[in-house]
Amino acid sequence: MKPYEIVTEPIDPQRYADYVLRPEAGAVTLFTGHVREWTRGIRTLFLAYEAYVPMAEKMLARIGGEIEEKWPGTKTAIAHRIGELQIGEIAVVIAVSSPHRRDAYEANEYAIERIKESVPVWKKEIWEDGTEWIGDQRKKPETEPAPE
Amino acid sequence: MKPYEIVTEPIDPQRYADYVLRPEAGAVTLFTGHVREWTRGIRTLFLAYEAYVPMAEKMLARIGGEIEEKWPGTKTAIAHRIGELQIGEIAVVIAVSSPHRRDAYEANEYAIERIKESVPVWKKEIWEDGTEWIGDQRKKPETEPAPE
Amino acid sequence: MITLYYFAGLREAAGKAQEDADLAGRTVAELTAWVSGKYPHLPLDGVRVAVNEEYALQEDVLQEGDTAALIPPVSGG
Amino acid sequence: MITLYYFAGLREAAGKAQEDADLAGRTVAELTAWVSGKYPHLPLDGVRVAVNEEYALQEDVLQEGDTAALIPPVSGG
Repeated sequence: MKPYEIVTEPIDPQRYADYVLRPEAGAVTLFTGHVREWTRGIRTLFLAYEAYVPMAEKMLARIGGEIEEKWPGTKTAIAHRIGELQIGEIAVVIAVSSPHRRDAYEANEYAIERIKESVPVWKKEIWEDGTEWIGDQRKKPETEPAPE
Repeated sequence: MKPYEIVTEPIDPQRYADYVLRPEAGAVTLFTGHVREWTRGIRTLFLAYEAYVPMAEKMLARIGGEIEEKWPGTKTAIAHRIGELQIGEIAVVIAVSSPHRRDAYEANEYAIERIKESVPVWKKEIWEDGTEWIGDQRKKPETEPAPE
Repeated sequence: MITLYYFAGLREAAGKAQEDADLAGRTVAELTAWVSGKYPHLPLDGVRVAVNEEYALQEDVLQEGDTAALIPPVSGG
Repeated sequence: MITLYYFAGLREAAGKAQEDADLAGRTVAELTAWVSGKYPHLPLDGVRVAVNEEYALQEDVLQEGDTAALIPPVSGG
């Protein structure tokens, strides 16, 4: 396991939580983004992610570095899965530990926001109505992301 | 497993994450509060929690109800462990799932704040300097909580 | 008769976890005064009272068979 | 010569994942214009360019042996 990685196999979130835990950490936040079946009444049948893998891993590590600078004392691990995913499966995991809980929440949310704006990973979805769509998930259906 | 419980055995956080996951959930946040060894240079040797168990479980369930009202579509599970805990062990776990990530972060942080102000659980610590202390953790050492 | 519970530091200071007290018909404020009179050394600062596992108001009246608990400042999490 | 990568919808629209292009010495803006000229149907709206796995500026100049990637709007997470 690398602390910042793109993986093709199912993600075990606990490994990332264990990785960031240290004796001086009082708080661990673990975020998992899952493939969602329903978005505004449209059913997702199939979903696959692709990435520009070396650049994506470099960007994940950079986000981790930004976090350790902004919230000193935190430790972070992030993984994103690519390939075909089933409903409910984990696409992304973010683990952050810190001495105090506030930092662990803030840093974790910062990570997912940064991933969504900068890490070269793309989602391809096939909807129940037959349409297929690649790219910025905020565009369809309407203004809501699917999945997280 | 109950969704809102006081337990005496080690906590497996994944069980609570699994409990809240549903096909319409795109995001799960999992918070774990751990026994921290060092707080402002003072070492914790021993830590035990006690609770007014039936009231504590009732308060945890109420916090879950508040969350489901404030953030519709979320699902929550919370457990607090009592008894003697070792450094690094989990004292509290909070799992929240929601269709969208923002709610999962906010609701999770709301839960820990509410627990810390209202749930009848008490911590007893023995510090390396020999002092013992029970009660509001914000009072010693100085203004900082230990552990989360 | 009501049952009164002591927790954490209050239990250690009172030297007991619970006792029965003849406080039915009295208010929560009167209960606290009764405890304070019986155990003058008890640190009651910031202590809340729960009646039947719910936080109670000072003016709430205790009923026969109630359980009341003295809740020192909590420190879970 | 530089190596040019196409990802996601751009790969599908271009019908290829990568190609070599004689763009050493040209800027990132010129690279985009070259792609747009060769594949007029490519949706280049919101596309960023990465050079050697780092987001590049429009005025950055490509060096012999660089790898450049067209990064459509990302949708991870």
